[in-house]
Parts: sequence; C-alpha cells; structure tokens
Amino acid sequence: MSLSVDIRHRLGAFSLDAVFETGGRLTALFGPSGSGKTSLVNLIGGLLRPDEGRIVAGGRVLVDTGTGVFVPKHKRRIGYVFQDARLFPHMTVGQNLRYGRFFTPASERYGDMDGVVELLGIGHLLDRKPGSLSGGEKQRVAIGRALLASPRLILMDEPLASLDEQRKAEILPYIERLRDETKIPIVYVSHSAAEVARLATDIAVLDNGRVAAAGPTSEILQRLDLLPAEERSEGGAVLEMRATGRDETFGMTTLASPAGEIHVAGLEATPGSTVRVRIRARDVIVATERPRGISALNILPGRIAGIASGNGHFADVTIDCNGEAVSARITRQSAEMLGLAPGLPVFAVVKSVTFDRANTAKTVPFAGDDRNARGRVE
Amino acid sequence: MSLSVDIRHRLGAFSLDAVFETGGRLTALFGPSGSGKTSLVNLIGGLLRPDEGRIVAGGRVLVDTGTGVFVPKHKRRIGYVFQDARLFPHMTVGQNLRYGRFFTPASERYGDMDGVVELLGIGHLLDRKPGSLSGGEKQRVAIGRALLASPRLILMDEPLASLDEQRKAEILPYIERLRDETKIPIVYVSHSAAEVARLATDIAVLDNGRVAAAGPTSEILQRLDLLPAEERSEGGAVLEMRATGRDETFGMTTLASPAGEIHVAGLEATPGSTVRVRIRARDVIVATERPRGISALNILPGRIAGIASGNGHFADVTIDCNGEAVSARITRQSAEMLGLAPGLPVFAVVKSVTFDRANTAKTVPFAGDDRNARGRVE
Amino acid sequence: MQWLLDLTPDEWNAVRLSIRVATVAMVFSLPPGILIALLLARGKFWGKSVLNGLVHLPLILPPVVTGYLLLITFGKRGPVGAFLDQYFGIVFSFRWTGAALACGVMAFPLMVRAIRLSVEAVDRRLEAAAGTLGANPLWVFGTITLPLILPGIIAGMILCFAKAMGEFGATITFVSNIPGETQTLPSAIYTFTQVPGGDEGALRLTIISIIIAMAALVASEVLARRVGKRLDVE
Amino acid sequence: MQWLLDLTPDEWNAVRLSIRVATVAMVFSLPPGILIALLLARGKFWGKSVLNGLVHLPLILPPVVTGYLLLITFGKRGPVGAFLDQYFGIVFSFRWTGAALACGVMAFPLMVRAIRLSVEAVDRRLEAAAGTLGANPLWVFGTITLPLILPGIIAGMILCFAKAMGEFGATITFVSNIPGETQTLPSAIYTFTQVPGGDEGALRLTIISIIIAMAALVASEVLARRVGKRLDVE
Amino acid sequence: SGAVAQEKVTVFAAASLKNALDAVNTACEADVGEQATVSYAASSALAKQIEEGAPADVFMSADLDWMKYLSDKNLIKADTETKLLGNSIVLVAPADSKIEAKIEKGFDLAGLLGDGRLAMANVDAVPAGKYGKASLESLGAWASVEGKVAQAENVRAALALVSTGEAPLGIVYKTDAAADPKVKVVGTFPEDTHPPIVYPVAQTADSKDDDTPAFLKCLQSAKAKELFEAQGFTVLAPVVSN
Ligand SMILES: Nc1ncnc2c1ncn2[C@@H]1O[C@H](COP(=O)(O)OP(=O)(O)OP(=O)(O)O)[C@@H](O)[C@H]1O
Ligand SMILES: Nc1ncnc2c1ncn2[C@@H]1O[C@H](COP(=O)(O)OP(=O)(O)OP(=O)(O)O)[C@@H](O)[C@H]1O
Ligand SMILES: [Mg+2]
Ligand SMILES: [Mg+2]
Repeated sequence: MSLSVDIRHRLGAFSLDAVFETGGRLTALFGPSGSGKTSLVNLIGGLLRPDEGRIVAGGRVLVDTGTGVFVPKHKRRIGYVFQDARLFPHMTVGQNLRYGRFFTPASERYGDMDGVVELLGIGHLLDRKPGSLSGGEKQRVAIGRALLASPRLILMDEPLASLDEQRKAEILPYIERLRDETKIPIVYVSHSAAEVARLATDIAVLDNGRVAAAGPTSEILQRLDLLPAEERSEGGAVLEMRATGRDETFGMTTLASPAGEIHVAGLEATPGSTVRVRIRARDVIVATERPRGISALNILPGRIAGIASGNGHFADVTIDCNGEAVSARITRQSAEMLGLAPGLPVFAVVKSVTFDRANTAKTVPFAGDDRNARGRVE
Repeated sequence: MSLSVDIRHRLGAFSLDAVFETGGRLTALFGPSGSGKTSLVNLIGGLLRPDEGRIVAGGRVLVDTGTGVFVPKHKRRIGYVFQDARLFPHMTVGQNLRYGRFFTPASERYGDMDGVVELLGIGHLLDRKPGSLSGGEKQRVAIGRALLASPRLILMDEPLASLDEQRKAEILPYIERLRDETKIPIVYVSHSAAEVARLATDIAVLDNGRVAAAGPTSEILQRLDLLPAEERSEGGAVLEMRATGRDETFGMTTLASPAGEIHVAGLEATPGSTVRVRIRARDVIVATERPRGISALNILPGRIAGIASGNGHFADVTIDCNGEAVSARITRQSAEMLGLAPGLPVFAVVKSVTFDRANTAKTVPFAGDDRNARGRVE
Repeated sequence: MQWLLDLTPDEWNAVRLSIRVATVAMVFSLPPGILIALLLARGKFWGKSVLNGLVHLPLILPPVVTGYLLLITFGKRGPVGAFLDQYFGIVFSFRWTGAALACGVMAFPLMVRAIRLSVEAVDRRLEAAAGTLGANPLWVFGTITLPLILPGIIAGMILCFAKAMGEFGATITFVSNIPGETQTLPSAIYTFTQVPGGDEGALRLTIISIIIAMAALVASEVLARRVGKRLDVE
Repeated sequence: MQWLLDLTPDEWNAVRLSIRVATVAMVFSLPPGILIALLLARGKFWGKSVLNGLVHLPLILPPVVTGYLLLITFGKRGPVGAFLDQYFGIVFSFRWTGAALACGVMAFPLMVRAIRLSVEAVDRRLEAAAGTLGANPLWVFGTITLPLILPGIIAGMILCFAKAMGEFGATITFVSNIPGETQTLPSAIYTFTQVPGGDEGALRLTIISIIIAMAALVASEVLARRVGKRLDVE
Repeated sequence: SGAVAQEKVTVFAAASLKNALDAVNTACEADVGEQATVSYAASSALAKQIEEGAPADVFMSADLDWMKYLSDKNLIKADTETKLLGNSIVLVAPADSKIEAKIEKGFDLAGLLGDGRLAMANVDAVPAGKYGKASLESLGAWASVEGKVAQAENVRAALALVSTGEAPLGIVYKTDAAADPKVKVVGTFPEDTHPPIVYPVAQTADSKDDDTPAFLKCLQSAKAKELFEAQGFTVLAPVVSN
C-alpha cells in the first residue's frame, strides 16, 4: 500500500505545495500549528479539491486535476477522525457509531461494534446525544465512528489530543494492531513526537505548507535537525533488534542487534521476532569508561562518530556502536569535561524503562490488492 | 490567594461532588476524560450554578447556595480558555482578542495586546475570521482573548492540547510568569503530567466526579500511587534549590540544596533566587559507587530510604539525600542485581538536560487583598 | 359553546374544507418548498434572483392579483391548466384542489423563507463528515440535512397552515366561493362581513378558525420542542 | 417605460406612500419583533402559548377581520385608539400611520418567525463565553446575539417589507382608501380591478409594485451575503 | 395632514363607481371649488368605517342595505339621502360563446350551463349577486342552478370568470359587461324580476365640510348625469339645476 501526494492548493494567503510518497502502513504528518496538516488530510479525504495535482492511494487515483479525476468523498471509503469531533448532534452516540457501518457492504465490514465500544470506554454513552459529552468523550466517539465505517484508508487528525495518558495507552495498541494486522493505510496527524515515534512507519514533516522531509520513521527521527528544537529531545536512534531471550522472574526481554544487547521490561515479543526500539537522544548518557554498580542495564560500547554542538548549551553526540548509530544529547560542558572527540571509544548508557513498546513486525503478509485480502481486526 | 471549592452538582447521570482547598497560585485539575474537570471549571466560572455548595476565590464568595449568593459570570472577571475555543465567528481575530479588554476598566488592564499577539504568533491572523483558522490557531487566539481580558482569575481547560511542542515551549514560560509575577490565580486543566509538574503549585486529582487527592505539587507528584499508571514515569521529586553560581562559558547554572549541587543548562536565574526543580523518577539512575567519566553532571549522594515494587517489572526507590527525598524508578532486575536495600549508601545520577525550567520564586511579594496590589505582566 | 357549534351544514362543510385545504396546501408545498429553499440557500446559478423574486411574488402582489394570475394560468383555458387537464386529468378550477393551490401559492414565500433560514444555519462540516462515512449526497440530505432543518420545516409548515386558514383573496378570485366545494372558512367569514348584521356569524366562524389554527400551532410547538430535545445540547 | 411612469398625481402619491408605509412598518415592527422572537425562543413563562397564538393571529384571520378588529380597537372610538389619541396624540385611524400599523400587524408573524428561527440557531455557548469576558446580558445581546441573528432579522425585514407592499385587505378595512393619505399601491390596484377598463392601470401599478419590492429583495440578499461573508466559514 | 376633512370634501364610495365618479369629480371641481377626495372600497367596509368615526362627508353605497345600516344608527343626515343611480343586470357569456337565450319566465338556464358554472357575485352579500338571485327566483330558474353557482367576491371577479372562459355564463352589471370585449351580453334581466338596483348617496352626520352640499348638488347636475350615463348607469334622481 502506498500513498503518493503531489498537490498544490491555495487557501486565502496560505498555500500548500506538498510532494511526498510513502509506502508505509502508518504515515505521520508532523509539523507546527498552521503548517497545513489538516488541509492536506482534507485533500486526501476529498473534502477539498486541489487547485492542481494528483493523489494516489494504494494504486487508486483519488484525484488528478490533469485528467479531471476526482473521486467524491463518499466513494473513497475513508475513516476520518476530525480534529473537531464533528459528531452528528441529532443522533445518539450509538447512532453516530453505526452511521458509517450502514453504508458499508456487509461483506466488507470489519471491526466489531462491541469491541470498539469497549476499547474506547464509551459503552455508557451509547444512548446520550453528543451535545453534553466531555471533550475526551466526543473524541473517543469520533474515533469509534471512523473505525466502524470499515474504511480502506484511515485519516486521523490529532485523534488523541484531548485524551489522558491512560486512555491513550489503551488506544495506542489498538491503532498499532490496525496498522499491523490489517492492511489499512493510516495517515496520522500528531504533535506528539512520542506518539509519532511509537506509531509511525513513515513520517512527513510539514512546514508552512511545504514538505520539509519525508521518509521512514527511523531516518526522520535520527535527523534531529529536521525536528523543531523542542522536539529534539524526543529524537534519537531507532534500532531494529531481534528478541533473543526472556527472563520470566523479572519480566525482562533481551533484544540483540549488532550494537549489542539491551534489556526491556514489559515487552511481549516471541523470541526470534523483530522489534523496533527507539532510544531517545536525551536518555543516553555517554561514559568514557564502563560504569559499574549502576541501575542502568544497557551499556553499549562504541566509538564517537561525530559531535554537533550548534545549538547553545547542548552537544549532539553520535556514537557508532558496531555499525549502528546511537545519538546522545549531553551538555556542552560534559562533552568538554570528558574530552569527547571523534574516534574516542565510549559507552552509551541507557535506562531500560525509557524504551517505548515498539513496532513489532509480526504483521499479516501483504498480499496483492488490499481489496481482496483484508485482515480482520478483533 | 486561595480557592476553596465545596460543591455538589448533577449532570444527567453524572454527579460531581468536589471538596478541596488550595492556596496555590496555579492549581492543576488532573484526571481522566469524563472525570468532571470541565464541569468543575464551569462551576468556578459561573457557567453552571451548583445544585448545592460554595465556592470562594481569594476571599470572594462566588457562589453559596446556602446564602443564595451567585455572582453572575460577567462580574467574576475571569479569563476562561475553553476546551472548544468558542471564538466569536462574526468578529475578526483582532476583535475577538479585544473583546474582553473593552469591558475592563482601563485602570485594571494589564498585559499588552502586542506582546500577547507576538507571544502567541497570531499577528498575521488579526484580520481573519476564526472560521478558517487551523485548530492550533484557534486555540492560541482563545488563550489570547482570555488573557487580554485582564482577568482576576484564569481558568484554562486544556489550553495547549492542540499545540506543537515548539509553541508550548513558547507559551509555558508566559504562563509561568503570569503565575509568578502577577497574583492572578490560575486553574489549569491538563492531561499532561509534564505540563502539570512544570506549572502547578497545587494539584487536585479528579476521578469520576470526586476529588481523589489535592495538595501541593511536590506532595502529589511524589506519591506515584496517586497517578494513573501511565503517568507515573512523569512523577518524581520536587526540590527547592538556590541558584549559587553561573558558568557563562557553557551557559550552566549551579543550584544548591542540602541534597547537593546540580547543574542546569539554559536556566536564567539570578544568583540567590530560589528555584524549584523536578527530578523525574524515570530519569534517575541509581549507582552503588560514584560513577566516573560519564556525561551526567549531577550525582547526589544519599542513602536508600525505601523500595516499593508492587507494580510488575519496576521498583520505585526513594533515596534520602541529606534530608531531601529523591525518587528513582528502575527495573526490579537492577534493584536485585545491585542488592539495593534500605540503608545502603547510593548515588542518584541525573542527566542535566532532563530538568524542566522550574518555578522560580522571584514573585512580587504577596500583599493583602489582590485587588489593590496587582503585578503587571509585560 | 352550543352557540359556537350551532353551525349550518354549509358552515360545517366550510370548516371541514378549510382543514382539508390547509392540510393539503401544507403537505404538497413542502417538497417544492424544501427544494427551492435549498436552491436559494446553496445554489449558485443564473437566474437565482429571478427565482427568489418569483417565490416572493405572492407576498408582494395583492391577493386579488395573485388569484387573477392563477385564474389565467391554471384555469380551464389557461396554458398550464389546460395542459394538466388534458394529460393528467388534474382540474383546479372551481375545485377544492384549486383552493389548496391558491393557499399553497400564497403561503409559499413564508414556507421557503423559514426552511431557507434553517438550511443556512446548518453546519456544512457535518455534511462533509457524513460524506466521508460513505453517505452519498442524497443520503447526506436525508440523514443529516433534513433532520437538522426540521425546526425550519416545522415552522414553514405551521406558517403555511395558518396562512391557509386565513387566505381568502386569492382563493375566492381563483376558484370562487362554492359551498361544499370551494367555500373555505375565510370565504364564509368574508360573506358574513359583507352583510349588515352578519357580525355574529363572522365572529362564530372566526373563533372556530382560531381554535383550529391554535391547535395546529400548539402541536407544532410540541413537535419542535421534541425535535429540539433530540439535539440535547448543553 | 414612459407608459409605465405615466402616473396620475394620486398614483404617484400611492407609490410614495406605499414605500413609506412599508418602510415604517418594517422599522417599527423590528424592535417588538426581536423582543417577542426572543421571548418565544427562550422565555419560559406562563402564557407563552397565548402570546405565540396572538402573534400568529393576523395570519390565521382573514385580512378583513384583522382590519375590522384594528378599526374597532385603534379607531378613534376604539379603546386603544382613544387612549393613544388622548394621552400621546397618536392617531392611527384614516392616517397613513394606520396603514403602517395594519401592514406591520399583518407582517408581524412572518417577522417574528424568521427572527425566532435565527435565535434558536444561535450557539448559546458563545454567549456564555462573552459573559465570562465581562459582557453583561445586554452587551452580550448587542455584540453576540444580535450579529448572529442578523440573517433572521434581514429575512424578517424583507418579508415585512414585501408583505406591506402587497397588503391591502386589512389596510383598506382599517383606514379606508383615501388618496394621498391611506391609498397604498395595493389599494389603488384593487380600485382599478373594480371597474371596467381598469386592467391596464392595475397592471401598471402592479409592475411598479413588483419593481420596488424586487429592489428591496435584491438589496436584502446583498446585505445577507455580506453578513454571511462576515462569518467567513470554511 | 390629519385635516383632510376640514380642507376637502371626502367621499366614501363603492368601488364600482370609480370610473364614473372620477369623471364627475373632475367636472365638478369648478362648482365645488376643489376636487373631492374619494375613497373607494367595498360598501360594507366603508359603512363600518363611518360607524367608527371615519372623516367622510359623503357616503355612496352600492346598495340600499348599507345606507340603511348607517341611517338606522343616525350616522347620516336623513334629509340628504338620495337614490342617485340605477343599473341593470345582464347575463353574459365569453365572446366566442355560441350560447343564445331569451331571458323569460322558465327559461332553461341549467340546460344552457351544462356542466359549467354560473358566475355571480356573492348572492348573500354583494348587491349584484343578491339582485341576480332574486331575478332567477322570480323567473323560476334559481332552484335548478343553485348548485351550479360560483360566487365571486364581487362583480368584477365574476366577470373575470366568464371572460377567462372558466364559466360559460355569468350575471353581472350592464356597466361592467359593456366595457369588456371578451364577453358578450346574452340577455338583460327584466327590471321587474328583482328589487330596483339603486346607488344611494347621503351626507354623513359628522360631516362638517362646508362644501359638501355643493358637491352633493353637483352629483345631480346635468353634466354629472351625462358622465354617469356614459358609463352605463341610469340616473334615478331628478336633475337639479343651479
Ligand atoms: N448535561 C449533561 N448531561 C449528562 N451528562 C453530562 C452532562 N454534562 C456533562 N456530563 C457528563 O459528565 C461527565 C464529566 O464531564 P466533563 O466535561 O466535566 O469531563 P472532563 O473531565 O472535562 O473530561 P474531558 O477530559 O474528556 O474533557 C462526562 O461523563 C459527561 O458525559
Ligand atoms: N479558508 C482559508 N482561508 C485562509 N486561510 C486558511 C483557510 N483554511 C486554512 N487556512 C490557513 O492555512 C493554514 C493551514 O491550516 P491547517 O488547518 O491545515 O493547519 P494545521 O497544520 O492543521 O494546524 P493545526 O495543527 O493548528 O491544526 C493555517 O494558517 C490556516 O489559517
Ligand atoms: Mg489541524
Ligand atoms: Mg473537559
């Protein structure tokens, strides 16, 4: 499944000129407020007709101003979670949830109502009208409504913005499963680097209507310079690792890669499976000698590949750990004190609790046209 | 300035029964979606009239069903940032911003339009109508509108939810200054523990319409058990420290407390001033011997005061650093490997970059009734 | 009370006929009313002003003129009337159907305006949302737009009904005043006002007319409240 | 064109008078129209149904009856008319002010309905937001509610104006048909239709009446569009 | 401008008099010293307005009933009441109609109508309708056509029904029929079959305008008679010379 966007569109004084292509399962749109994320999603969803350009999703031309193709929105089979929930005020929550389902041929339906309702914790709201729901409740119903339409393309515009961490923690795995177990491509707008790092297979960074960068998550997150200053502490290395062992006493999983072994708590991964692990630059301590007697379990030996300290007080150190790059963000003072220089052998020290549960690659195999072979959720 | 709430109110099947008192400058309302935060704010703001109870803010009785007092909302002089921006659709952004100002006697106005507009980055939007603003732009205008009304009580319902980190980083210091330099009490609803930890002087945790806990931020955040599981990694110690020195070469500030010295990058604090520093439990490494040759600058010696490991894979270690408590969250495996036990002398290792810019205490002295002595912003 | 209900058979006929005419006028002008309200609120086409003007015409013209125009258009020899008669067997002249047509035409501007105001108040983003969920424009209209404009539709209907209960100038000019066929309550009332000493009869029929219209009005308010409650806003 | 404008002085008077009457009726029924629309849309009070019924009465009654009721109420010898005359020196009977009153009353239900529909569509949370910013209820009304119901107000005004341009049954019954004083365009048209050979004159005045009303209609649409643009939604 | 009554003679006249009275009014300007202001409306409305204190000096009704209504209430100066004009009623058909008939006792009006309707002004309220009904009754035709009568609001509306072909036959004033080229007169109803068709005139009791007697007098002048007759009316009152 691929998404290819090449469009130009004017909105008042704002002009969107976005070109990118992604083959990923979940493409995150990332960028500051007003950079054109919602507009881009509206173009993909058919709510806006571009002044010029072409959008192709999974081989299907959704719009092409050159040939005059414009698939109307109701034929795109999208599940759009709007930034403003947009629930139908005259229907109950239950009716809102069932709305899209009604228009889906029974044979193409997936996801079951009860499961989604339970996941989102909106069972007690089914008979209410949306008018008096709380902000987070509205948002959850909006997510449910979009998912239950059994879409072939999911567009989510900051779906978790008004939810508490607990709720997010419940919903994120579901989105991961959607991403991994079904073949439905997802376009996901978020301001949270943590969310993006966890969910996205690909990222497109928007800035003032232009695509500043686009590519696989590991690439984009590693390039701290692509991220806005405040997001950089969320940036870092993404390593593909293999689960090699499991300690049941402490619930620890051992992951291995050429860079070395790391130990992760609370990760359910069958030995042998591949796991993506993100190591945030701000969570890495650089040591010139192997530390002893410390609680941090993960100590990766390596050599300094480069030091960048353009930005004020901090230095971004890249460590080559047996061919894999790990980034560390430390103070300039530390870098100087430790006498860090390219080529110096060092240790990257990481606390295990800072690992996110990462993208496991145990997806159903991709099989030709996604219309025929669709995975089932629940 | 104090806020005392003791109300009962029914909304359909939901019942709010909230009792708490806070003397803090910024009280955060924290709790899961649907727990009644917005309803409580609406009661304080006068948008709802409680079935029963009493709300007193800064000695002024806003509502008391016992004596029949109900100050109408337009006389409460509040600046309410709504969860849904609620901009006036028929006015330009500029008119929206000036709306509340118009109703404020000139002598009681504070904050200047240009400053707020620049802070929020909405200068280019002043002549637009709100209808076509992006989600984040709406939110920023809503913040500006509330602040420019020169309120005596600020209510913010998830004001930063739809903003990117960069924007948040620009706006947070402003809210801090509001909190510290003026005497305007702020009630702040947020789902983000990081935001709350950074901003709040006091926290009230709501759960299903009841106040589960209320008190100063340091107390609530230290009690990890009060936080929902997913927020716990944001919990930790809050230390009051004194700025003692400044290294201009690296832009580092040295802070001292009985627990020891720590070094912070990028903090502007005049020597001698008091600074509140939060040390997140998940950012603390426990070492049984003083680590050498590492980039982490802050090593606080202490003794283990307690270990709690109720919850699965992790152990929460409390370290007594010369009378001050520092929390560390490490894996159970590490705790066992290092042989940690109460009484053991250890070192708490903290990377300096994980410090948030904290609550500086260089506020204008509190002087009696806040109506007479009001600090000025900008 | 007895005095009130002590009506002649012709008067009873007029009561029944008025209710029938008002109901039929209300029901049959609803679909075109909704259509034209939609066109005026949302359409962008050449001649929109002309359509708008045409819709308002019955309001602007003295009823007698409207009646006369109906007569020469929908009458037996009128172009439309002759056509409808020949191909569909629909005859308006001197029939109660003609009275309903006249009432419908006279009330049409009121109905269109009420519905149009509601259409203009609809948040089109909700319609877009329904579209993304797979509803084609017709379904969107039926499931989103229509329920949201119900207040306007109800208002339009009650205005039409009330107007039809009072309309008389165009009706009597178009289909005249045939007891049992086209003599509606207002025609009967008018007749009473034209004879010296007819005041009592006029008063009686007027009160009956008011009672009927008030019942409809109260019903419409109840309905509107119920529809409003369905929105269940703060 | 010359043919159209070749009017007698009395007819010119009727044109001028009609515009004046329609304008005055529109302007003066606006404040009570807004007030009552607000009451009906938001008020909760005993007798609301009665008020609602009263407002609709001119629609339900045959215009002749309304005119007659005005005559016996606001006439020189009527209770209200005598009172107003004695204490305020306001006289309606057989004056153009009476014609304006009649037109205003006849158009009142239309105006109230249009405004009421708009009031009901206002998002009250915006009013609450204005309240928190320090605006007392009156300011909230002036700065939030009023601008938001402008579409309804404009619709109500144009309905009132158009209706006043066509109203004649109540007017002629209440204030008669005195050239230069109470003879509005519709009355003049009516007079023409009552005599042989009057058709041409009636047609001429009808066309003039349509032109005036259409100009008002177009102006109202332009105004409404401008107001709509002020909302600047997606 | 509330002083209409003081400045000019104000006449409340039945609408059907408009053409004739406008002409007479112009002709009388010299005699009266000014043109009268004429308010044309239905006799019923005018009568009730006078009852409510309308500033009318002269009332010209389309029938005797409304004049009597006012005189019974002492609202007119009884000595000024004059039966001024007369008219006759005729049976009309569309100009292209083939119908021919002689109006006499027992004539088959129902047969002539076939499925069609007989257009008349309201037979209970409007004078022309009342006269027509009386005529048909005395001719013995009423019972057979009663169910086929389409009662219009006024004579003009009845005439319109015939001239548009809606109704094959109608009963209207001769004055109206004569002026409409789209109808033809089939026959005139004999005068003795209905009460006399009379347009009475009188000065109102409240009238204060000094010119009113002059105006009333002019209505009965020779030149007025000429103008009334030009419109098809018969002048019933004797000519009063100056
Ligand atoms: N008018 C009402 N009728 C019934 N229930 C209501 C009403 N208003 C609010 N509620 C319910 O009260 C609860 C609290 O709502 P509130 O908006 O205060 O939550 P919140 O804490 O702000 O949540 P969120 O974080 O999602 O915004 C919700 O479950 C909501 O559905
Ligand atoms: N109809 C319009 N007229 C003028 N400007 C518009 C219009 N619609 C959108 N814009 C502008 O285009 C820019 C992009 O808007 P968009 O909603 O796509 O931003 P976004 O990236 O989703 O931002 P956010 O994160 O704040 O939601 C904004 O600056 C917005 O003000
Ligand atoms: Mg957006
Ligand atoms: Mg809320």
